[in-house]
Amino acid sequence: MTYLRPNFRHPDAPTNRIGFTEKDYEGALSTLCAGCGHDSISSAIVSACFELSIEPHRVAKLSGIGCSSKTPTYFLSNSHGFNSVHGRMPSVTTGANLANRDLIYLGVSGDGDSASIGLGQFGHVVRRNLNMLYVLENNGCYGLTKGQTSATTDLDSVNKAGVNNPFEPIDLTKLALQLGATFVARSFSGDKEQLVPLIKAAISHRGFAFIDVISPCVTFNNNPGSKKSYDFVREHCEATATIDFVPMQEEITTAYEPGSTKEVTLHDGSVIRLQKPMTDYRPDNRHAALEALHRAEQRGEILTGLLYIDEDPSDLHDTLNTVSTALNALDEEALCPGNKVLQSINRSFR
Amino acid sequence: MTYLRPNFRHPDAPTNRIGFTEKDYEGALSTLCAGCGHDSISSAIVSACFELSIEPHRVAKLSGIGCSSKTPTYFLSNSHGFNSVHGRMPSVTTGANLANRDLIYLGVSGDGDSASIGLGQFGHVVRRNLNMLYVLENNGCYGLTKGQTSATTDLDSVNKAGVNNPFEPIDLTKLALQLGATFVARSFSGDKEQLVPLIKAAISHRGFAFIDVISPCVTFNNNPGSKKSYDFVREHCEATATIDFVPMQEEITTAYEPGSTKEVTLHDGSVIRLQKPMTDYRPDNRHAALEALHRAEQRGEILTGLLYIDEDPSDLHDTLNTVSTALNALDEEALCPGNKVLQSINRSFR
Amino acid sequence: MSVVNAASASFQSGKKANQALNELVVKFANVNGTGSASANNLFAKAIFRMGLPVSPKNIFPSNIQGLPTWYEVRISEKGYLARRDGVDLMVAVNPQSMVKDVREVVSGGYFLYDSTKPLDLRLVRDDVNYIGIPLTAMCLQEYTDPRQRQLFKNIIYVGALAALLDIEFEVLTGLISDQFKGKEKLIAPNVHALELGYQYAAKHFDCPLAIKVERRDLVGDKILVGGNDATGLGAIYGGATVAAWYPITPSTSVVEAYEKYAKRLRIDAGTGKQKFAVIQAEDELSAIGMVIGAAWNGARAFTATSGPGISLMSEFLGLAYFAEVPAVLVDVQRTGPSTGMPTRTQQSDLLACAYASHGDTKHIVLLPSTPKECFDFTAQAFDLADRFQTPVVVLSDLDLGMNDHLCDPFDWDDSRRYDRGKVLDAEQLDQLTAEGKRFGRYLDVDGDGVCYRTYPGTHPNKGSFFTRGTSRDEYAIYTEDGSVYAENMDRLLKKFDTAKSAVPEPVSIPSHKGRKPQFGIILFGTSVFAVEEAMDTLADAGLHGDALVVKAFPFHPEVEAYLARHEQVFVVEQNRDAQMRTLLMSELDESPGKLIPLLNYDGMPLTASKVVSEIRATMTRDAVAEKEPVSAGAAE
Amino acid sequence: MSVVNAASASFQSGKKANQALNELVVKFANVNGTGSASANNLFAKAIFRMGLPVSPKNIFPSNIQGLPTWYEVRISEKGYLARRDGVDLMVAVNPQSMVKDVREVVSGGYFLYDSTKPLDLRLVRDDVNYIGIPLTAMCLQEYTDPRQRQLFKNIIYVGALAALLDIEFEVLTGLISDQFKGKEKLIAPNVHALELGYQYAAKHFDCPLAIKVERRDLVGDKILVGGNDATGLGAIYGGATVAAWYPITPSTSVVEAYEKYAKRLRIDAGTGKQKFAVIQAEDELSAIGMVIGAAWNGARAFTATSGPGISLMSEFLGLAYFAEVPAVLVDVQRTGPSTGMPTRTQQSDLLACAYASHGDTKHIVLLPSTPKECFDFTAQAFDLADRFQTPVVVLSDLDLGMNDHLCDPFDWDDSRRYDRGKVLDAEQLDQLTAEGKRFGRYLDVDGDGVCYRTYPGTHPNKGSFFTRGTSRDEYAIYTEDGSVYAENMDRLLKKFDTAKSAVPEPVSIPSHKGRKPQFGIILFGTSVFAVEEAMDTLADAGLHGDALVVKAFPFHPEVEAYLARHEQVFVVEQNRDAQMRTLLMSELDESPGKLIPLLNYDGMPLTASKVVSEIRATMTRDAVAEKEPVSAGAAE
Ligand SMILES: Cc1ncc(C[n+]2csc(CCOP(=O)(O)OP(=O)(O)O)c2C)c(N)n1
Ligand SMILES: Cc1ncc(C[n+]2csc(CCOP(=O)(O)OP(=O)(O)O)c2C)c(N)n1
Ligand code: SF4
Ligand code: SF4
Ligand SMILES: [Mg+2]
Ligand SMILES: [Mg+2]
Repeated sequence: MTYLRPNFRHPDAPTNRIGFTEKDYEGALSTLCAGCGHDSISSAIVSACFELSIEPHRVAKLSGIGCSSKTPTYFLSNSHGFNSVHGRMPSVTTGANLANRDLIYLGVSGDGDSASIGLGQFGHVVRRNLNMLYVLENNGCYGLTKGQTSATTDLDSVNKAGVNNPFEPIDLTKLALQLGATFVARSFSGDKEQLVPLIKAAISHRGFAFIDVISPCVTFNNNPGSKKSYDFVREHCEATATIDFVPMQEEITTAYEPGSTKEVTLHDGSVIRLQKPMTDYRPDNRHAALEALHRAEQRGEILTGLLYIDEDPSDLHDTLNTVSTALNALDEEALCPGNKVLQSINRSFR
Repeated sequence: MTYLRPNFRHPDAPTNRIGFTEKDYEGALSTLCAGCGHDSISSAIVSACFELSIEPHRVAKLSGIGCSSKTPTYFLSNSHGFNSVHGRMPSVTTGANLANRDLIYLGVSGDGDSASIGLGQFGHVVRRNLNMLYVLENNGCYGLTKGQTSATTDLDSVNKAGVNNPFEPIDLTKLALQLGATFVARSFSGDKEQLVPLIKAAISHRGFAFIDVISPCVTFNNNPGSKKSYDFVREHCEATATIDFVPMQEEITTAYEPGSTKEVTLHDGSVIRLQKPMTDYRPDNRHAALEALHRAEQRGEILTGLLYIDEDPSDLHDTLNTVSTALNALDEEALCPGNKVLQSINRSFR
Repeated sequence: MSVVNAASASFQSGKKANQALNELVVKFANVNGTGSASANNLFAKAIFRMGLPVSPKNIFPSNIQGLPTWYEVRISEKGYLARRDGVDLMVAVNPQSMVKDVREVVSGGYFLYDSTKPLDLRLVRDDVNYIGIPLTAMCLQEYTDPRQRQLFKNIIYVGALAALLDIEFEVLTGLISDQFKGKEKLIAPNVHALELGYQYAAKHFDCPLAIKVERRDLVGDKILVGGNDATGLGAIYGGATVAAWYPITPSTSVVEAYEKYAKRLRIDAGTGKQKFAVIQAEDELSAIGMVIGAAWNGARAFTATSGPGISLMSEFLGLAYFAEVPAVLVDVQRTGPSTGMPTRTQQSDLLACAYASHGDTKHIVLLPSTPKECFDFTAQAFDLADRFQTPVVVLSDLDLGMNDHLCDPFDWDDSRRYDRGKVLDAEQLDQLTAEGKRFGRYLDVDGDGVCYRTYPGTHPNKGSFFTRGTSRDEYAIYTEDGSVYAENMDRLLKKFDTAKSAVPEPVSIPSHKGRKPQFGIILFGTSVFAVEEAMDTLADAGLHGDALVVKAFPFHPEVEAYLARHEQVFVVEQNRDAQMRTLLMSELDESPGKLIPLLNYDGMPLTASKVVSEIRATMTRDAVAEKEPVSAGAAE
Repeated sequence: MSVVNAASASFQSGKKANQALNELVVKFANVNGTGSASANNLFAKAIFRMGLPVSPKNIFPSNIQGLPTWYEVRISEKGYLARRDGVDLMVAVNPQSMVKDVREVVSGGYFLYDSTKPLDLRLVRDDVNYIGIPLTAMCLQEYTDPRQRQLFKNIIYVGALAALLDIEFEVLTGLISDQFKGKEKLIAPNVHALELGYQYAAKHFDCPLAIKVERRDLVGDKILVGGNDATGLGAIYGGATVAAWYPITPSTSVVEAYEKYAKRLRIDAGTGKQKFAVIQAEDELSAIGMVIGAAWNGARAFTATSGPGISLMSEFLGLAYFAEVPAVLVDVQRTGPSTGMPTRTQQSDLLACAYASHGDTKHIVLLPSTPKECFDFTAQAFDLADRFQTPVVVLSDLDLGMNDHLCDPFDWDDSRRYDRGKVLDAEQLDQLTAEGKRFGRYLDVDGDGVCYRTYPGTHPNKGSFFTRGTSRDEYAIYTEDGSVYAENMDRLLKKFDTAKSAVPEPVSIPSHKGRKPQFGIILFGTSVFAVEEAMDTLADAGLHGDALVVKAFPFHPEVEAYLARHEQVFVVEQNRDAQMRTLLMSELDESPGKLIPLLNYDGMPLTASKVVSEIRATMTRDAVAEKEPVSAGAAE
């Protein structure tokens, strides 16, 4: 079901420093719903990697399970990818990174994948400061299993099945800050102007970089107040009780200035208020970042942008003091102590 | 291996409001190491329940796996107990509470149980505001499996196997505050004066109450600077490479005034600095509590006492709008809609 | 016949056209997310209301929008409900899958397509009849809202099918009225769309076709319902008050159904409060933990999951087995392992459920074949779990759970009381003391391996005990004594043995006209539809067998008796590794030579033809072998 | 004899005293946390250094301090290493367990106790010889530091045993010197304590006793080592660079050993940096996830766990099976299910490992019997995992892993190269293109079911693929096509079949003097010690059998051949549910009637007498049955 894009390459397409066109960073055709925020993120990843002139095959893409976790198929088709099991991308990425410190690790996850089943692994990969970019494609619901609430769903929002969410959402940026993440940012899937530079910065960061990307699920994330044009159709679907009609939607895009607040209307008519910190906001204080998040929240705003960065962290390989050669590149020579040593070990057992 | 205490009851032992003596709240003889902080916590639980005049059988004790999780055997022998599986006490307690809202739920866990394998369940039980007391018996190590570091182990401390801990500890009080816990406190196992009232308050709280109790593992939690009297013996054990010698230790107790700081020397000679907030500290602001924790930490102090309380929270039963009768007390009459209704349901399938 | 669309002028008419009355397969090839499933369901339900046995299968992709999806409807007045290969009429409105779709049509069958654009010539087969309807064009003309354009396309083709297959139009309008009760303004537009299709077909083609339907009185009071709905309802009737779950296809709709019915039937009249609690856990480990906690505390609790959840729950299942805590768990199987094919069916979790967990463990597993059994077995599962103080798995599958099945109506004996098993209340505890006896949680008082328990909070100073997953004696006191451990494990086996006669009995399918069976068949779950049909076909070919539909693990004594009566038994199952066969050998010491595996594991529901061909091949081979014995002089 | 302590005057001397040379069981009953294990180990090692086969078993509780703990040492110049019932000399220094301890002494045996306080008269048996040594009093007098008082008590009784059993004192002092190399100041005090004990015994009792030891030359170049140490070392030699684990008894010391050796042998000489990474994960799910991630990325990685970890890892194991990612997993089994008896041994995770995960899965399982095999099989596990791109479980148990075993020394062929399996590098990928071929991750190019893989980062534009646990085609492209799924599952079976001849071969134990065997025995792991001894005993009684020690799953063809050669085979295993027998039936279609389960599951290592009595009972019963056939007229 995964279609490979036609391999047509435009002769005048601009190339980057190492001679690749943006097309070289693309993946298979997406099978997500039309207008899904996750697709916008994939395209931001493509742009960021192109602009950074990364060799595509030096990236490893890892994910859990969910619509979001499917996306690594839809970018960087010359990279190896690993769509693992639900909620466990962090551990798989940790192992991969330990095996070969020389690649770039790009982990993609959903809010269900990270904040529900994966909360434990999320907390611990942060704590270990694994050198990776962790992209949370946060749509506040379970897309792939048809719209249940997740742990980041807003309080009192109503899902497709008409169930009201009675729980406070978990804000993973706060948790990441609390647990010692060395790069924490938030953005909006449709805000390429903000998202692409953040991804670039995160990839360049030598340590754990977390980006919480608000990414609207056009199909299931419907807030209650919504009174949009397709009421008739919606009622129709409700009556038939099969959630199998997904109207075609357009990608939601936005752009706004640092220091400003922007209201973004989602497909269902609900509105979120995104806020970019002032240009003089200095993301060098973990505690201040938590403060800023807290204040924005009190104003009903979602603070976006780079919230915190520790510019010189020590990553897991530093902590473990591993050799600079990738562990997967060591051979018998380097690894096997040989029979002579073994015989002396035998002596210790006599 | 669990010995029941001799059933001798002193005739003049004081009784509480409902006629029980403190003995009636005790459990089987502990099989923990002499001097283990966990035993002090058990005794504080006994005192608190006695003083609150709780009917012992109206308490349900639940735990995970670990030395800490064994302790429910050592108090309240007239209560049902459930020593479940490692890291999953929160889910088992959630189920138990849903089944019968009328009992008092006392969950006991260790730092390995809660902050390592159980981090996800911890986060989610907090978020659901389950009406329970969650006692974290926090010794900063894995006691039962012989002294490995846990996620709350101090940075750079060295365990019995000589391994240095390179990771920042997770502070579960902060996490609990962040995730919306409605009662958050910290104490020290040996500070009965502070601990007993906190347990009483927590039991009386109608919602999720979390107490992080620093509880020294006299056997495995040895900090590096330690140069105490039994060096000879320690070296002896190191040389034989079997960690099976556990010197007899005394319980560590302490007492100090609100607003003051107290240095407590642990068995290995290392020192921790406990701090009680001033009497005018008002535990009614979640954000301020996080602030206070942050400031104490910066001073190298461990803030103890009641950090935050929401006096009128809605617990999970409120959220789910369940009936006031315990669900486990409903019978066929209340639960089974009967054949007539079923026949009308049949009609909807034709 | 003029079924070829005039617009695509190059096709010729006058091809061979099959004839069929009330025996056909209609398949819909759509794109998911376009609202086709409900339209296709309307079609299936109309057939059902015409008194005809019908069996719809939704074959959907593991994404939300934009990928090929199919809906197969088998109509059979003979009453065959299994999937059948070969499509008599294909409604092909998805260009992505058309190449494949056209191949599936039987020779002489029909291919209905959207003729707004001309058909790709490469798709044209000489032996298939093409029916072009300009669905998109009709919608463009009729509707302005793009969403309505998409949605009503499906209703239009259902209307067309009514004309083509001779479906009673009033049945369709009746269904529309029922469906939109309370939203009456939606009725007229839907009926209008049906009429559009009907009239287009009636006008352009010789309606009805030579394949068609006609009212019969063959479904009686039967119902058409999905297994997951039935399971959710069974949990209501069985008295479940706590449902903890984590979403996973194809089990999600079990708890959704439970909640739907609970919100209707379990609201306290006075206060409006809920006599149940549904909790979406953070994962499967938490979900089963909640179930165990609730059941330990005396509530009836359950979870529903699929394979990955079973794997994650297995430590907890071992705990419940050893600590003897009831738990009801519904596993709606999908194709495994790992994430597998989450939208395809299989029976490959059998071993994982029967023996879930490390250490020596065995769990009760119930094996429903129909929604009716989903309802009955789920309700019964709570009794069994309470009675035997152990996990009980209701093992369903995607086909059973998510597709509608024709089955007997649900019924409930109002005099039935829940069997809560051996639970002592305060009075009984006092009585024990009066008799000078000591309560022992794990004392085998009755010699059946089942002990007495108490709920927390029962008595101020009697009956409390400590539950643990570590070894303990008969009084629930911790011990590491090896013989105590071994005796307890033996008692657990005895308990499992006691359960054998308490689980649902197997159901036998006799041979044709009571002929002496030449072979036996053992099967379970949704394989029953294919096997029943296959037995008829085989009997027609002179091959007579009987069959036993196993309904539970541990095996009821009748399973052993059946095996003893047969020399050769086909074990039909929908997995690769012949898991039921392994269970039969290991639990009943049955000879492998006697048990011939008959396996299907491509994720599609089993067909009768697969069963027929495999049995026929074996029987023929054996017959040949018998006739041509190894020549006397042959070496060993 | 004057072994009865004068202080407790009421005991009489002149009892029957057994005689034994180099064939005895000495058991120590202590309290845990008192440092006894290392003293007891000193005792065992001294026997070993006297050239005598010895087999120590540490039987410890699941807590840290204050509960009864035992240490059993079997000395056997015949070379029997199994546990043996009946204690010849009990060193009983724990009042808590004395009642039980005294019962275990054989008639005519010895009971050494701390006579500081008089012995409880109820503990006195007429047929046992009591040896009182005032251990506490001696320590009180000798040491001031309470910790030294406790610690040296153990060394003192070892000294006393030297005198009583005639252990060469220099061997003990030699061991002390070795042990405290680098901490020389500790040597003298230890030797002093030994002397204290020695002299007390020499002075108060007729030393040596009638049971005693004498130097032999029976251990050759053998070593005395625990299986977990060997496993950790095997991982070093096998080239593992990533170890991710979560602590759990009894597997903890596997990764601890790996880390210990790695810190010695895997430090880069120039930089002091580590050529390995050990990571204590937050739980078992994370540990196996890390292993899979690392192995996917081309490193050799492993984890070690016990039963509960296997349960938790099973979803991930299904992923690795299906996605074909190598992974090495050591399961040191303890008594299950659930938390079970974490400090007791068992072989009850066999099925859980062989079939781990929902869906159809089978995993390679290696079954070491000795530390030497732990070393060899662990190193080999990495080759097998790479070669077959699938999880490999090294299935050990507590007895093997945590107790010292006498075994052949480790050795390594320096010319041996790691078998990294079918991995294409950049050059080979270019070559493929040059040949006009397309790389297909799941293409069965060689027809053995094993495909070619590439590591991430290999080539700028060739060889990348997407790994997933959902269905995909031969080019790793996602598909939900049922036939593609089924073909892939069939190929996985073929791959498993290919593995049969690559796994370690079974080892046969011939019958005595080549006598025609009357029965066969199939066994695995630590049951080998008891079975070897039992075969001798049975042979003495005229019952001749041979045995096959199975070393791996899938079964090597030789296992099937062995079964074919025998009519009656006892399947010896240390679990309740006869899990190996189930595997034999289900994988080899072996007849249940032929396979007689011989089970031990109380958590203690199997004894020869258990094997002997069960086999003898069956054989006698069969013999009787043969002689008395059912009378001709009897009804069916
Ligand atoms: C162990 C396990 N449990 C449940 C599922 C079913 N499942 C698949 S995706 C998903 C949730 C996805 O939500 P999220 O991570 O937010 O991704 P989204 O689809 O919203 O992008 C679930 C529950 C699974 N695949 N595995
Ligand atoms: C699934 C599982 N993994 C590992 C273990 C082994 N285990 C037992 S207790 C424990 C850690 C206990 O640490 P903590 O919770 O801090 O309790 P403490 O003993 O320190 O009080 C571990 C890892 C287990 N019982 N179950
Ligand atoms: S369901 Fe939601 S998250 Fe999934 S692809 Fe569609 S829009 Fe995106
Ligand atoms: S090991 Fe530590 S935590 Fe466990 S009982 Fe002993 S002192 Fe307490
Ligand atoms: Mg989501
Ligand atoms: Mg701890």
